[in-house]
Amino acid sequence: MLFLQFTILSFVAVTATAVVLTRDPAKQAIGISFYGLVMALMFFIFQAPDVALSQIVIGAVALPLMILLALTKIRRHEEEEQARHKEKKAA
Amino acid sequence: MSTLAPLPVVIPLSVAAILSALNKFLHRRISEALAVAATVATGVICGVLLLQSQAQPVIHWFGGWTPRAGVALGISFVIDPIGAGAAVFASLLVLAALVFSLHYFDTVGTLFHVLMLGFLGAMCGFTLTGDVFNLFVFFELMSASAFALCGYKVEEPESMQGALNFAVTNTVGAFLVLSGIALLYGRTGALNMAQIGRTLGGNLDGLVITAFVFIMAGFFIKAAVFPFHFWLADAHAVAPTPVCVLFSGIMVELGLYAVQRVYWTMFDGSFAAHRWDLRALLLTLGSITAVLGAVMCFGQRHIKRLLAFSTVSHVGLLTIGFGVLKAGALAGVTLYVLGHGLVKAALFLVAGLLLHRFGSVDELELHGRARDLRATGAVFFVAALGLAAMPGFATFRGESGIIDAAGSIGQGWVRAIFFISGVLTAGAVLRVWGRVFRGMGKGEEAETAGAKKINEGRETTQPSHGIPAVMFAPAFVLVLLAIALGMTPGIKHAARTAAMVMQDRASYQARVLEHAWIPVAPAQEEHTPMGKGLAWSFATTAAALLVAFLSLSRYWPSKHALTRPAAITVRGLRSIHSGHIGDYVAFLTFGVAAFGVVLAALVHFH
Amino acid sequence: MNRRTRLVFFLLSAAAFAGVYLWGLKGLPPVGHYRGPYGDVLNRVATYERHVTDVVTAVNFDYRGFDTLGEEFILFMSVVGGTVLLRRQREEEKSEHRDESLADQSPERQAPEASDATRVLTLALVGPLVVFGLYIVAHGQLTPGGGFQGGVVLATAPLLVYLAGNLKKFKQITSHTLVEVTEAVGAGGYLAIGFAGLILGGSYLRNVAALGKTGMINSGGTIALINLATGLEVAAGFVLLLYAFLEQTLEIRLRGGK
Amino acid sequence: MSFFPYVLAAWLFIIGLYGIVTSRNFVHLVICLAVLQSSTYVLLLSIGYRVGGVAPVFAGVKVGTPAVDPVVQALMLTDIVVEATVVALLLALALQLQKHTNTLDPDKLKALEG
Repeated sequence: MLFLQFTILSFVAVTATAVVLTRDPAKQAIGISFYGLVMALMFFIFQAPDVALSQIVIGAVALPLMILLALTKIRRHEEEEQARHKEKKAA
Repeated sequence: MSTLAPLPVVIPLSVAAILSALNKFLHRRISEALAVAATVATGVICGVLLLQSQAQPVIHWFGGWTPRAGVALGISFVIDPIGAGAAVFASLLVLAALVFSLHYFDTVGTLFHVLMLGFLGAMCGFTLTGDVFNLFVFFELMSASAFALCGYKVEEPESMQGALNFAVTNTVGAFLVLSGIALLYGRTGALNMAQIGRTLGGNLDGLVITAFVFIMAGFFIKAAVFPFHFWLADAHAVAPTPVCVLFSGIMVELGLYAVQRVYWTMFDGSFAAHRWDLRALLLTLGSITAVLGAVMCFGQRHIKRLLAFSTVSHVGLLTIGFGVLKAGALAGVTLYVLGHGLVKAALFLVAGLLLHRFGSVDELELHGRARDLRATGAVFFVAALGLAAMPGFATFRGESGIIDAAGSIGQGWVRAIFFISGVLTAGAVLRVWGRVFRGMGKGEEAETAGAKKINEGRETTQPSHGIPAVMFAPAFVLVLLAIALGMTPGIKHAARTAAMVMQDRASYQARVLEHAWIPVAPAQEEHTPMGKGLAWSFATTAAALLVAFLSLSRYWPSKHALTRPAAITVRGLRSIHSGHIGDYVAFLTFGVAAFGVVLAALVHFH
Repeated sequence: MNRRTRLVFFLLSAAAFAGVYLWGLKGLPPVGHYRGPYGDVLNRVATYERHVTDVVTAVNFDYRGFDTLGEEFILFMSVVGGTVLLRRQREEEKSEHRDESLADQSPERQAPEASDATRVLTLALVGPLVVFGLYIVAHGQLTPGGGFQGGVVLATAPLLVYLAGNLKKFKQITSHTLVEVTEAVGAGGYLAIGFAGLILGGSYLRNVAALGKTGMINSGGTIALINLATGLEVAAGFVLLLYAFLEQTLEIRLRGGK
Repeated sequence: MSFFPYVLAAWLFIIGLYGIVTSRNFVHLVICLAVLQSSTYVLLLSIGYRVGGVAPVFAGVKVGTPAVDPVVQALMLTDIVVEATVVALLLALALQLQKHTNTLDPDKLKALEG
């Protein structure tokens, strides 16, 4: 048990650091989803099943989903903005 | 157990839920009327609670879970006069903001009102609760509503940036608070403030200091105390006017309220032997904040940003008031918060009127354009005098309370800080008055030492000739209230009694945990000679007027060799207010670390 | 500050910050040695007093139910705030059909058409997901889970429909007004249950319903009811939140930005 | 082991702050804020943990069996909701910011200086 706890905590530390140091938000969204799963596992190991369940649905699903949707919108807006620019130039 | 106690939270939130459900079906005027009615009802109930709490604080245990053998099982509201008073005041300002906004925001239906009611419910819960995690929950509820309200004008990029800076710094603050709460929970196994205070006893070690520093710093971020104040000017400059009224008038002050509440219920026992160390720290922080805010205030041309920095300065004064750690000073703080909130709200409302009428809140652009708005100008002028704490205003009574208490422990020097802050902030506002409402001085061509112009879109859609009565009336009434409150006999005595209740830790614990009936002992009448305070206060007002008129005249030494160092200092200060979130969070980290290291060193070496 | 100055300033501050934080942490009991009393008292009494087996649920919806009320409204206000912040602006238009919005010049932007097999499989998953969500909501007082966790699971069901079919169908299922009303009913229901406690029992959120038999699905008194209200609120709230983002991504575009 | 989780909590707080301070993109910044928040999860979890304690669910386990603290778990549930909502609001703000300025880099925003 002790070994398991130690491992999962180290894993949390490494994943979190990696998520912060990833500078590309799109990759980060995948990273935070994975981080959510690791956290959920940690909650489970530390006898907090209620929290683990919450963390899975929020941290690993809802949160990354919102981030991905926002990123898609941002990329799309950039394209639209460029298209509009081109149109103006042409006119 | 009072059955009224939960209602200040329940009423606004219920109406918010109803309005949101019927968003698409209700006529706009009906939902406005509902929102106003809910606010009035909340205010009245808080008023009744204020009266009930005079005899002894009102306690309500949610779910009926009264403590067993000194262990609190549930969450309690512990309503003392200062908490109830803050809730009444919050309702009043929300009412003013709602009435003002009847002419506002034609596009979004009722969601604005839903957010305002959520904000109100959160503020009431925040002031009335006796449980430290519940305090955090309402802190977050307040934030969630406030972030959305701050970013309401999604069409303006400045607005989004200001709201982001506000949201990120305040969220970091919330997690600092939560970490502090967790530390306390790990030590005491309790979340009830009375129980934590009792369990901590007089113990002061690393854990207690760190928890104190984290919780203080988190709430100081909300209160905009240096070096956590950066977000405030950004958020105020971009938020809609009615929202600014609430931010400056009450939300920021609630940050300070929370600091005092947690200090007097939980930490005072631990710091009893180290009050002087804490005083040194808080008086220094307060003084820096007050002077910095005042200087920055004077250097602005965007009127809302100018008023925002004035709020920073006055928060500094309030921090000094808290730092004195005396009942008299806390009474002064209470009155000062009321007086300042009223006049500052009025000033913001006038700024909103200018925006409505002229589509700008830029001091130079508006040069002489509001000459015809005589009544509005008069309100602005009188409110500015209130900012200088002229005798007759509630701010004056608050100020004298703080300064007298500081003098009684040999810290009379704080009078100088009050003087500087009063002269510069009121001077800046009077300068705006002279330029905008009287056409004095120069317009766009004036020398501004690099103050930046920030464009701000109109908040109203109709073409605006004239000033609608519903927009003018709130400002007028608020200024009148600030004077009326300053003239009310016995208010200082009531505030003093309330302050003693808040600071009486032993009675608080016995009332909450043992259900003991300990009647409130009224404070003793105190007669401090008024002469000196009156003279200083008039001098502050006169100096503010002088500075304002000088700065509008051609005698203002804008390029003189003697003022070079001042100009350079101002430029330096300006450059740290960069609008960059990275800078803000770096300062925040620095602030928490410095706060902790200094406090630890002071405690260790004494 | 430039990037370098900021970084140096931050790193120095962060070192001191770490020192302060660790100094504080040193005062905690070692991990694994929780000393109570709050949690231990509740672990001992909650099952007897509230006829529930999941003590965390009892804490959430009864002992500290008022916190959870605040939490529900944090979500509620954020949903309202998100709707306000993501509203359509003057210079934007809303295209009604997903096909139009996605049919675009750049080929990589076309959404991959779901094959019939995927479609059927995804739709087939919706049913079990809803059942699973409801199960989690209903058994909150007995086993891990509850209104919150189940609510989020329920909120993802319409998303599956979207993945399988299209936005149009997604919108049919999730009539915006209906979801909004559901959310408000959930949040308002929580407030109302609390109010019943105030009227019948003298204090807000007092558990005034019959407690039932421990281990049964109808045990826990108002805990089960609040669980249900929370489930409604959370499910509807997350649908609205995700919908606001989805709408931004798929429907709202710059005027003339074709 | 007995202090490792505490140190981890401090580390998460600081690495989150580091990410925010050095961030060049507001979406990245929001994710770093979520990491910072996870510090409070770890702290609360380790405060309420008890060696050999069972989860505070007494279905099939006799009441009175040593269990971990249920209160911190209730607090964490609230904390998780707060995380989701704050992230949603911040993302909405960032998205609208980008629409008008065409950038998400704090270094490139100069509107609120002074």
